[in-house]
Amino acid sequence: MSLAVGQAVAEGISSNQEQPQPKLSVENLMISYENHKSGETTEAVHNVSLDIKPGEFVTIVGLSGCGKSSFLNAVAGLLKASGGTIRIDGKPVQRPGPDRAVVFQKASLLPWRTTLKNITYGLEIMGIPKREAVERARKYIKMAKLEDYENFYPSALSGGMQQRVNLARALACEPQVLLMDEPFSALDAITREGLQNELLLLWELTKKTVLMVTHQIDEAVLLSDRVIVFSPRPAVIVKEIRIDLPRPRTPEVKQNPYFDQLTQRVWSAINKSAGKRVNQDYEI
Amino acid sequence: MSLAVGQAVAEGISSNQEQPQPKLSVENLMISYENHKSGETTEAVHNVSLDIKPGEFVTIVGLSGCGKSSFLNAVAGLLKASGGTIRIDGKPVQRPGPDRAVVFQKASLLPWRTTLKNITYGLEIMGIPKREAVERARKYIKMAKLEDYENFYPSALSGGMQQRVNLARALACEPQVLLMDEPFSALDAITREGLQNELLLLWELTKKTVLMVTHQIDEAVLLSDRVIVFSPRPAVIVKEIRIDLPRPRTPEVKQNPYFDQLTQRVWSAINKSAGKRVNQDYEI
Amino acid sequence: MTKSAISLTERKHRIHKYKMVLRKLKQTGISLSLGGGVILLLLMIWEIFSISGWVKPQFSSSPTRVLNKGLEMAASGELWKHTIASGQIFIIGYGLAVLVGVPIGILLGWYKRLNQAFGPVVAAMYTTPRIALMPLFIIWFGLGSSSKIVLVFLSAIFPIIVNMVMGMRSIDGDLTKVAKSYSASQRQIFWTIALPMSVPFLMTALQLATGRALIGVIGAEIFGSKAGLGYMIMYAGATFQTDIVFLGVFIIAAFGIAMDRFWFYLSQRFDAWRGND
Amino acid sequence: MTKSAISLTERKHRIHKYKMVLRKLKQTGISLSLGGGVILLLLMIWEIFSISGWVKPQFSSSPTRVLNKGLEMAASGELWKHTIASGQIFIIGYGLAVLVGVPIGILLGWYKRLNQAFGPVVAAMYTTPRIALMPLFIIWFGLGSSSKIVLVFLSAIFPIIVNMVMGMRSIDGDLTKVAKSYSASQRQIFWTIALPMSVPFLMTALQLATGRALIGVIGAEIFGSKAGLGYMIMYAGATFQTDIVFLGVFIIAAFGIAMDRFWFYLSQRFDAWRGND
Amino acid sequence: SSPSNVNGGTAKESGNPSSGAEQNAAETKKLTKIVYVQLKPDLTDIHTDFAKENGIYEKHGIDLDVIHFDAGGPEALAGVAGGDIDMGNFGTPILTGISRGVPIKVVASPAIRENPFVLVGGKKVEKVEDVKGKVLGTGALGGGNHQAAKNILKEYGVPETETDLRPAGGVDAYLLLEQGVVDAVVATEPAVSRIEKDGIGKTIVKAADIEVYKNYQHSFVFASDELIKTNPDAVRAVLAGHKEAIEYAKEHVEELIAYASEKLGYEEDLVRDYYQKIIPTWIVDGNVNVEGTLNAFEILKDLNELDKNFDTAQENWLNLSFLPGSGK
Ligand SMILES: Nc1ncnc2c1ncn2[C@@H]1O[C@H](COP(=O)(O)OP(=O)(O)OP(=O)(O)O)[C@@H](O)[C@H]1O
Ligand SMILES: Nc1ncnc2c1ncn2[C@@H]1O[C@H](COP(=O)(O)OP(=O)(O)OP(=O)(O)O)[C@@H](O)[C@H]1O
Ligand SMILES: [Mg+2]
Ligand SMILES: [Mg+2]
Repeated sequence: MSLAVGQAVAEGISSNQEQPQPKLSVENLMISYENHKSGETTEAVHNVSLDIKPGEFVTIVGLSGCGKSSFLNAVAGLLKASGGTIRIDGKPVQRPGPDRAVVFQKASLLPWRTTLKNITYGLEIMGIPKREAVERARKYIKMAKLEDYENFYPSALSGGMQQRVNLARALACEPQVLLMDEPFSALDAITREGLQNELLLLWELTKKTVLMVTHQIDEAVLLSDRVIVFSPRPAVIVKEIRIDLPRPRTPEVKQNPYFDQLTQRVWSAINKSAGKRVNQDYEI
Repeated sequence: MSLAVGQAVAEGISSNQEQPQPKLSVENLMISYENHKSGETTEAVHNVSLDIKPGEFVTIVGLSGCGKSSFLNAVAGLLKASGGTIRIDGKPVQRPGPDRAVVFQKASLLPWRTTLKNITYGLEIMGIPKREAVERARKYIKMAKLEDYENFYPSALSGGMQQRVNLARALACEPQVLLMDEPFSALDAITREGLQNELLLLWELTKKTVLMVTHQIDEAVLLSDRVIVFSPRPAVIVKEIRIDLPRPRTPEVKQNPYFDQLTQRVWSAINKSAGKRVNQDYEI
Repeated sequence: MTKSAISLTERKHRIHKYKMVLRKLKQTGISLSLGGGVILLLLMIWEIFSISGWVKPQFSSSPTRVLNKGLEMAASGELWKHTIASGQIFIIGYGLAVLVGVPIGILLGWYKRLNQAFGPVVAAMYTTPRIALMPLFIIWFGLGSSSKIVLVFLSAIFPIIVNMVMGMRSIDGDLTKVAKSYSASQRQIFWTIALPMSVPFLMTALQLATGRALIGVIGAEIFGSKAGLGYMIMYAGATFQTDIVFLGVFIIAAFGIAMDRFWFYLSQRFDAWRGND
Repeated sequence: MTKSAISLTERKHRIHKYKMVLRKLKQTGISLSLGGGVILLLLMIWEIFSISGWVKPQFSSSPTRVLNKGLEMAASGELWKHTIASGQIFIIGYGLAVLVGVPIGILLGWYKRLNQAFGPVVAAMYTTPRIALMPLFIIWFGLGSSSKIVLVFLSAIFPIIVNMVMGMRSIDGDLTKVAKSYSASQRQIFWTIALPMSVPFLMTALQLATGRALIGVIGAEIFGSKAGLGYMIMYAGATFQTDIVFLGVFIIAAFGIAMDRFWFYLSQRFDAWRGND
Repeated sequence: SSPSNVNGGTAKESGNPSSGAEQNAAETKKLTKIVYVQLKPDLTDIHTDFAKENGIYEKHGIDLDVIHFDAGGPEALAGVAGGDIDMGNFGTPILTGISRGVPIKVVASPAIRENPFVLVGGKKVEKVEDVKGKVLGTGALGGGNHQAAKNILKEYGVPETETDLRPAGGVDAYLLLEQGVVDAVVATEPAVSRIEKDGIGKTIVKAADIEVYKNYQHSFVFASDELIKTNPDAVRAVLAGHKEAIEYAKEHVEELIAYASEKLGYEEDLVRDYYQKIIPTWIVDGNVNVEGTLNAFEILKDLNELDKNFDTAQENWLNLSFLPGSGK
């Protein structure tokens, strides 16, 4: 496709956009953990800068343990960075705010709350009246196909269901910036595609800014405007790949040969970055 | 490929093998949960029978919440079935035993134990001398690429690392029957493929009997001898697909067109079974 | 959905409900009969000992003697007078201890610095023998009910504080993270995360405090009382009326058992989410 | 790896170690000075009150008077006599309470039926006013140290039992499942899962029991003692030697504070795995 | 009670030296150990300790092991029932105990046997009737102090229900009155003297002066039935010791004053005043006022503190055969 090939030129290390103001702007972010006992430090993220435009959908991929969750948590304001700044709409943020909502890697549901009450949790905190909260929650319960499990406690939900509650909880807050850490990892292909589709629809409608971590390259390509590839720990950005597939997208876009091309590109970027770690035995 | 086509005929609902004795035999298994408060019951598994030969690698796939984990937990002896029998080597089992080890869907690490001590946990329980336990654990730590994190507490590990510890803990026990619930779901593609490969090597060497739950169809096809497709809840077996790709397998087998064919077959079986649940909106 | 289909579902549902109720009754029955059985057994052994004459009744009494005394004193109305007097002291002292102790425990558990500053004072106070300070209490608070309430309060508050401090300190970081991610205020984190998580600690606190408060009531009524179970026990003890001493002890113990089971079932209720096994 | 490279890493490591030690010292310093500061402040207020003459020294004493008395009695060796006498009772009574209470609490928490059977008895016992039963103890156990040890034991054991029961009951099902999946015996589950998980409850138990045991020691020594801090306090109380009363109270409180901080730091140690924030 | 118990059982030959002072004596003579109980340390019987420290009891072959029960008589009598206590002296709980089957007998009187209690009024109380509607503090519940208060009220026709009668346990009467916790208080010497000296209150009525206590004995020395049976000589020796202790104290008053004020924390002047008043009234021979005791039984019966069925026949509660001078 000529369109696709033409766009492909735009790809490369973050080109300076003349856009007015990024929604989320991360500058020279450094994250390291200190073990108070042994006194050793583990550097998780090293000097990462990243600008995300309003309404942009950005995905981070990288090896296990490379620092993706750390990065996301720092953006969420849940982790104190050891250096650098994070800005939302130009204002530096250090703490969590109602402008952001997080889908955690672990479901982290409140075990004493039912599905419904877990999903209204964020809304409750925000002080939204109960009726409205329940109404909103129901919408996302439906989206997550959990209608039958509204009154189940987390301990009675399957792993995938728990993850869907976790997702619905964040979506229900309808934040300006959505931060998602492997939101679909525990889901089967069909449920996953269903939710991907729902997410796409939602995003097209509301144009939220989204930062997502995933291990599924096709998922990254299907959903996002840009895929960021992190190096192994400490994470630095080794590649940014602009996904210029036409919008609105539907799962059919996967049939597009350019889709495969993009997937390959992400794949090889990860592979290259991981090279130093990958064992000779199972080079791919 | 003629071979592939020829083999494909063997596929279908469980053909009665004339094999002497299955390693693991499940007969008319029923699982239902009761909510003590509301008094409602949730039927998770309905009358499932399944025989697994010694050294066979069987994978279960199915929608989220269909009853896979329940099934696995029942086989592990962690869940009381409401009907049916489970036999190991012909002997009915109702409780966990050292002949089986489980990779849990949630990592479920002991938070007060370091990586190394989590991995030696099962060995400790089995009464294996400390030195030997540590030695064995180190082997699997290496396999899971966690050498640098031996002395980290789970809270200082990334999600994927935790899952790898969970996997290594079960492998270190070197059980006759390995039960794995989505062991690679939180891993990036490269780490995942590395571990899949290690698992393949290990399995070829030791010929353990393996029952695995996964959402990755290519993973199921790559690793297993048979793929079992569960219906949505309550789970019944809707299809068994024999994976007659040649052994020993390496990731290259994915290039084999018959691999794609098998994948498609699994895919469509899941799809068909899920039909009743899948929303019209995103029919695939 | 035909009418019969609905009624079938409903019938099923009802049957299940009945089953549930029956099962609960059965469970409660087993529980009560087990607990009651052990106590009855102990009482019987006691009775046998006392009938056999192995122990002297003037110091050991016997269940039937206690029962007779109890009926007699209940009939004369004297028993109620004492029970009500003690009940008032208990309720006020215990109530205050809960109202004050829970927040203090939470604050000390929540803010590390506060704990560092006031932990030692609290420790000093809960190891201080109250009985040695009773003369001071009497001088400060008089011989009326104030000094008794203070003693009950001080007896009950420390298990509450200590348990709540530990409860707050063992709160799951993951869930606090969730709350924080929705920019919950400290107050909200407390109500939605810390409190539900520390329910087992709170229950233990309330349970221990009940026991302490009851003992505190008895201890307090030695001083400056004109009625109350403690007064009754002490007066009877001083005049070797062992039956009355044990009657008082029985009433306290029975109340203690009732409260204990109450906290037990309440904590079970709060644990419904833990699932069935 | 040249020699200089190694030494560089090592140097870095050492520097970090020093930093860590310094930080720890600083933390401990802050903690001690905060806690000590508050106590010092209270003592100063007390001293001022007593110097100002607002309160009469014969019943309010003052920190300096107590200190003087303490030095005097320490010099004469009398203080040690009492402290050692009480210490023995405390150690034996408390030790027994821990040895017996922890397993009982665990069993009652672990086996539901046992709890149903013996929970009420335990509740009855921990709400029973020990002081009313002291005559019985004296009859059964004599006036020697046995009856005192029994009283200390009974004072300390119930917070242990109640806390351990609750600790056992709030154990994470997921981890027990892991243990079971490796066919761990009940014993192994207990040692590897239940005990580590109930550390906060155990710590609370030990902390509360320390306080109760100390109070028990004092209470026990009222009866037929010839030495011990409780005897000292009581004798001094009866003979208007308020300085000695407070000296005794101070010693107990100081010991209580030391134990409290000990349990606090110990529980912090056990919580190392909770991560840094 | 097992004989292997250190304090246990009845008095026994104690060859094993227990403390330094006794060790010397033990070398010359085997001492019989007697566990002897008193309530809280007090001027009324501190001379016993004084005499003991000066070796009076050792002379009689007795190792007098004095233990104090601040908590009161009942626990002390429990000690008798448990077999730990051989002898002791305190007030009417002895009679109550005997009536309810505690195996002891009255064997003598201590130095002071009268009712020692005094109703002291504060600023607002001039006469007994003034305590109506006011707080009247007493001693431990069921103790002699409490009884005295009730009887004084009765004598003066003040219904108990019209005053606020409150037991204040071991709290010093002086402090109670001075701090205004009570309006009147029932106290003993030397607190009464102190109160009057400091102008905090004044004596309203002495219990010993009211009708019911006119012919009355309050305090007793008891011995356990077990000791009486197994070692009557020891009882005799203790009572002989008591007699000599009183005589010794009389002869060494100044030393006694110094000893008591140091041990009990009173000013010497107060103690001197007290002894000057009281020593002349001391009973040296230990004789029991039988009629007064029977009266005490009656009073206790009226107060509902005695077992109603108790037969006050002398053999049930008294054994005067061990008094110095009485033949075997
Ligand atoms: N303890 C429980 N109490 C009640 N219902 C339960 C319990 N555990 C599981 N269930 C229900 O059983 C069904 C099957 O759950 P299970 O965990 O086996 O699913 P699964 O196939 O493993 O799903 P996933 O892929 O999402 O992990 C679900 O509907 C779930 O709600
Ligand atoms: N609390 C902590 N203390 C110390 N080290 C930590 C802590 N949390 C994370 N780390 C370390 O930081 C590194 C990055 O972890 P992070 O969770 O960000 O990885 P990730 O990219 O999300 O991995 P995964 O894909 O496996 O979830 C890891 O090496 C991990 O060990
Ligand atoms: Mg992560
Ligand atoms: Mg599952």
